[in-house]
Amino acid sequence: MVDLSVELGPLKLKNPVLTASGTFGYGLEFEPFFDLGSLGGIVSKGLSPRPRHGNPPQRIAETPAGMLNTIGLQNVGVDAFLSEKLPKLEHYDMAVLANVFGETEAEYVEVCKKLDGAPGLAGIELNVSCPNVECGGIAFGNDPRALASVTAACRKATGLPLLVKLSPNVTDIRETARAAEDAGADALSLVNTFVGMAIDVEARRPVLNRVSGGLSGPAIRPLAVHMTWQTYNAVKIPLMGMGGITCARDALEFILAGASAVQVGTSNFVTPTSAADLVNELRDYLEQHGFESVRELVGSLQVES
Amino acid sequence: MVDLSVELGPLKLKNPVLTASGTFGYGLEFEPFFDLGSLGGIVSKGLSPRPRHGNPPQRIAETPAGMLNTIGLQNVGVDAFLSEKLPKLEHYDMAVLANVFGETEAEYVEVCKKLDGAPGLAGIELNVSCPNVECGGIAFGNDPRALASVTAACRKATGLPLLVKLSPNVTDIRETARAAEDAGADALSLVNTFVGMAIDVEARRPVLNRVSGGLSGPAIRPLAVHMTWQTYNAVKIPLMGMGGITCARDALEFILAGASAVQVGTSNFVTPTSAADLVNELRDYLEQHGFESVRELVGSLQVES
Amino acid sequence: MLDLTTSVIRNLDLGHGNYLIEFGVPDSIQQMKPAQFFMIGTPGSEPLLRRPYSVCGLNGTFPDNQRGTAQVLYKVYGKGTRLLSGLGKGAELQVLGPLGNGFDLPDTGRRALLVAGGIGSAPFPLFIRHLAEAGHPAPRMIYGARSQGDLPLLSWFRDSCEEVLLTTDDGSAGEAGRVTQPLERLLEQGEGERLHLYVCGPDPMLKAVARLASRFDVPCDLALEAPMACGFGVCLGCVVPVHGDDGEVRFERVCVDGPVMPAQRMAW
Amino acid sequence: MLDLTTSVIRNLDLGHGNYLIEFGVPDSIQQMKPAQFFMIGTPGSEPLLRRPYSVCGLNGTFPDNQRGTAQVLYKVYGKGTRLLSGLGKGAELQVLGPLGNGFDLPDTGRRALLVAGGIGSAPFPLFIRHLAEAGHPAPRMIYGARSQGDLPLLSWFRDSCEEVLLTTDDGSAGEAGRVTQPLERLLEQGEGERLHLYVCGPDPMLKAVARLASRFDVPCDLALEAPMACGFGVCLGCVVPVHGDDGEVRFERVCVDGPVMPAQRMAW
Ligand SMILES: Cc1cc2nc3c(=O)[nH]c(=O)nc-3n(C[C@H](O)[C@H](O)[C@H](O)COP(=O)(O)OP(=O)(O)OC[C@H]3O[C@@H](n4cnc5c(N)ncnc54)[C@H](O)[C@@H]3O)c2cc1C
Ligand SMILES: Cc1cc2nc3c(=O)[nH]c(=O)nc-3n(C[C@H](O)[C@H](O)[C@H](O)COP(=O)(O)OP(=O)(O)OC[C@H]3O[C@@H](n4cnc5c(N)ncnc54)[C@H](O)[C@@H]3O)c2cc1C
Ligand SMILES: Cc1cc2nc3c(=O)[nH]c(=O)nc-3n(C[C@H](O)[C@H](O)[C@H](O)COP(=O)(O)O)c2cc1C
Ligand SMILES: Cc1cc2nc3c(=O)[nH]c(=O)nc-3n(C[C@H](O)[C@H](O)[C@H](O)COP(=O)(O)O)c2cc1C
Ligand code: FES
Ligand code: FES
Repeated sequence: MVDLSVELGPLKLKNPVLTASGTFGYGLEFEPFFDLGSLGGIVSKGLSPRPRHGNPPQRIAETPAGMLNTIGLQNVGVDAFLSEKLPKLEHYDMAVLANVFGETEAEYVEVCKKLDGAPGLAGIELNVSCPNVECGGIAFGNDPRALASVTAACRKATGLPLLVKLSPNVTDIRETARAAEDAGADALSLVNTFVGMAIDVEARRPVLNRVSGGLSGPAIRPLAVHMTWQTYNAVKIPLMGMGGITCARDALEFILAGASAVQVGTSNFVTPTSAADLVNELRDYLEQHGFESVRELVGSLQVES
Repeated sequence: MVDLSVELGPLKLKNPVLTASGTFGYGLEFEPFFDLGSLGGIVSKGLSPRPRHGNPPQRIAETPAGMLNTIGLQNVGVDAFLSEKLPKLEHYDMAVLANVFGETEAEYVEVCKKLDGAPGLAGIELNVSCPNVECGGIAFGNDPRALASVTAACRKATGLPLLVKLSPNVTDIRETARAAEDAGADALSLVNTFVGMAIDVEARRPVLNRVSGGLSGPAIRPLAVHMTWQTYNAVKIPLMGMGGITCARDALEFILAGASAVQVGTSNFVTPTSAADLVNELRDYLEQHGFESVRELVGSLQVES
Repeated sequence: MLDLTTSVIRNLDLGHGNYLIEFGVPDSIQQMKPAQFFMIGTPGSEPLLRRPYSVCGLNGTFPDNQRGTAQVLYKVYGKGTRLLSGLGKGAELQVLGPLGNGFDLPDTGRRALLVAGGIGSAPFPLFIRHLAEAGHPAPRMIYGARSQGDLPLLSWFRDSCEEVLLTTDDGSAGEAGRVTQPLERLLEQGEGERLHLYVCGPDPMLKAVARLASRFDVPCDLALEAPMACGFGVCLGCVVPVHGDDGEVRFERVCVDGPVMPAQRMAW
Repeated sequence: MLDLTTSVIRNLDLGHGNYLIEFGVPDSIQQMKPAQFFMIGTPGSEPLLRRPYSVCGLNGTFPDNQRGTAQVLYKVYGKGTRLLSGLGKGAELQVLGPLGNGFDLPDTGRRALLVAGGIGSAPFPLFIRHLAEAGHPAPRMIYGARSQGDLPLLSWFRDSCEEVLLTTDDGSAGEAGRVTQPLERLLEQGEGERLHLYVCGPDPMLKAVARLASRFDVPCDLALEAPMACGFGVCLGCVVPVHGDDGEVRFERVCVDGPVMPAQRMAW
């Protein structure tokens, strides 16, 4: 029997397959499709201090091998998450991570404090791809200093394993990765969506109400794998990789490049069972290739020098 | 009859469709497929002071709706371009642009000086996505100061229309765009390829010999369109848009977002006639929608405020 | 909700880009309500997302269909429908369903009036069967489209409805103009008191019909369309603004809170 | 060089993932040389790039093929070949060709010895016909593969060659082992003086055969494979290192400078 368990610092997972924030609801929506307990974990939709309605439609657009979204961080708010969603997930043997965002550093801290010590919560993932309203609207995650500051503040606010989810819209992701590491992150998630845009050439208008949106799906995989490899070679803390993963082969690209675990995002929409299928495919790969543990593969890419 | 002609500062084009550097050889390779004179112009493979062998194979990898390449700027060198390639293109009624790169600022200047005044050459496009060997290897195009410096130096070296081709691997493309504008560029081309990576999970090695490569093709189109729109709203000089264009609808996304002309890249490999087809499709679109000139469409995207 | 791999039984070309595709489904799917829908994917990785299609027929909806099958009526617009139209017998389909809420029967004292715009007629065959099974009289239908060829299944509807009033933009069949013309006449004649409108078609049509329904105070259910990534409520991509019970406007998901929504809830 | 839209005439399943696909081509294509190739694309936008396939047969290569057609022998590996295998009669193909240089006939005094690894036998039917038309005797062939099922067109080759020596990795057909075993024996018997080797198959096989050819000083042409984006010389993606005439190693393009290259030029 192969060993699929992995550790990302203080976060222990029974297998390295999670579902990405915003693509798996609060988990419960997938109960008709498979046993959630077969996953390593799930990451909640991004949580803010208060519920949010999100952006007006049109919110999504398909692009070649990808999709754009401007959901606008619609969510039930951290209180409803704690009272209504989290308790229903407790009996599943898997890790529940809460994805957190805010428009100010204080909002991040507020949500982290509320989540701290919540029964059944395995950790917190900070979504730093949000515009920082106090700081001219540039995303927290695109500015190493703002990123370090919000990470350090959340680090103080919670004893839970703390992951920082990096934005890919930067010149050198190693800088923001190091900033988050130095500020106390236990692990890094990467990557969030790339900023993109689609135009309806008949109407001569943007397809999305908010003009631009976040690109996800297979199209971005080569970019995300590269950033994972760069980051793996730049920091010491463990990584959670994502971006266009649809099957074990895709996931293995991230694992070989240095990710200790992976998240499945957009693929959940297309094939609701993809994350669960991936766990089985990964097991098969390890067995067929004679590996005892998936940990042997993490960062094991062979590069001639 | 609709008017397809456009002007990018001093560069006048009979229509807005060009072929992108590195994807169209030196033009002659496409003579079997269509009349090169049907294009607005072509951009040569990147030219260096001396011929270059390029990188060892494997040089390309397919990815979802895209491809990675590490051709490594293999080229015949500027002298052979001037003596062997350019003269054969002279009798075509279209603009020939020379794409130029170097490892040092001096190399850029050297090539620009040689090209200056060459009969039949319509302009120069600087490929600034090359590692700057004097400056720690970070690409010229990812550092606004290095970019401004190389642009200003080339500006002095040639009286030809000077385009700077921006790298998309930056946090905010408006900064490099403004740097190039301020340093004297007549127009901007955008975008070059995104850095990506593919892994062979059976061999557990990178697919590409040089580990990472440049991602091109339809996968990047939403990202490139967004950068075109951002740049259009940040600079006054005209833009040449590209990234994943395969047909008139794709080209129109760039034009509506602010590009005065477009370049067709990877699509030339898949459908050798795509650039020529695009000219016809664009004419059809204008006729069907009752536009007299393609210039009416440039940047005409309607965005609610 | 099932995610099933099934195969095409037949894919009838009805002309003018309209097709009726039939595929095998298990018994549980036979319980589907009209205007519920499937997310259907074709083999291969392009397009990335599955596409939503209403259930058009099930066992017995159409006289010649096979037991254990479902039918979907579709029109070729882009990548997804073009691929679908190319599939022959035996081709594999990925089908997720049943999805959404579906049409309810009209209250006693009211008769269903179906209003369809072009391919928007897709959910009505199953609905017509449901009405018959529940002992309701055959409904009337107002069926509009751009042109004669854009009225798929017209002769079936003529056979199955009490009456079908036609409109076409170009006058090539029925009255020249929009579905709202005959509808407005009916309502002005005071028929509204005995009617329940069921509407499916392009957005501008839904809006125009909804305005009439509100003016004449007729119950009106709309089968909405929206771009969808998942179809089962998790992507939050398919929302429309609606009036909440508290009077505030909020976003609801067409895929799980719809696709059928009472016209008066819409906050367009 | 033509970029033609044509359609599938038939797509024969030869078992074990091997197929022979036939499509219509104009007369000019009938001039193709063996080991020249096509870039073939299937409808739809996935996969992005076309795939290279050797011409396997033309008018008259196979007894039952139709006039004005070409045949390609292929094995299902990934996306592109899987899509190809799903195409039926009438399906559209995008075919660019003829591409590359192709095999030349052996010099007088030498006989062709064909060495094929699995699906690497694809260019040999047309070559065998060319040899016959030029009055050369039927060639000998060494045909190796992993297993019995991976020897497509074997009975055709048996009918058309003087002799076919088989090897399989698992011993399920012919000698257990690699093609280099019977080849080495032949060369050790001094046959090399009268032979010209034509080789097509996976890279490790090409390298092993090239080493033997060099050791015994036999002329040896390799039909190379490389990942290709364009197939007509512009992307520079398909290069291999070769010894230039000046002795220096440089990169040449498999698609236009090959796919056939003399073994001794390779700088692997
Ligand atoms: C709940 C629901 C049920 C549906 N039921 C059916 C059904 O039973 N039969 C059916 O044919 N369709 C139905 N649709 C619409 C159907 O999903 C779309 O037509 C389909 O997604 C088009 O996919 P495509 O890949 O062919 O087009 P795309 O490539 O996605 O789009 C191509 C172009 O066509 C436009 N377009 C796409 N769909 C439409 C449309 N419906 N009307 C006008 N323009 C459009 C797009 O904006 C785009 O410009 C339903 C939609 C929903 C939300
Ligand atoms: C000049 C030339 C002529 C060719 N002629 C033929 C021919 O006549 N018949 C034929 O079947 N093939 C031929 N090939 C190979 C053929 O192009 C590939 O098999 C094809 O590109 C595979 O495409 P795919 O999309 O199915 O696989 P991909 O999705 O591109 O690859 C899937 C996986 O299979 C591996 N793979 C792909 N091709 C091969 C291969 N040939 N051997 C081993 N592993 C492989 C890839 O590395 C990848 O891991 C030729 C190649 C060249 C360069
Ligand atoms: C519809 C949608 C909503 C998302 N919402 C969030 C979110 O709330 N918080 C977050 O950190 N990331 C969010 N993401 C980003 C994903 O978690 C993930 O980082 C990204 O989609 C890349 O992975 P993929 O290509 O597998 O989808 C969202 C993505 C999509 C497609
Ligand atoms: C094989 C290949 C080689 C390229 N070589 C160059 C080059 O020499 N100089 C340059 O500026 N851009 C080069 N590019 C980038 C293209 O010109 C273009 O910017 C990019 O491919 C995006 O456009 P596309 O998606 O249409 O291909 C190359 C791209 C490819 C695919
Ligand atoms: S389509 Fe995903 S929530 Fe409705
Ligand atoms: S495949 Fe493009 S140069 Fe050979």
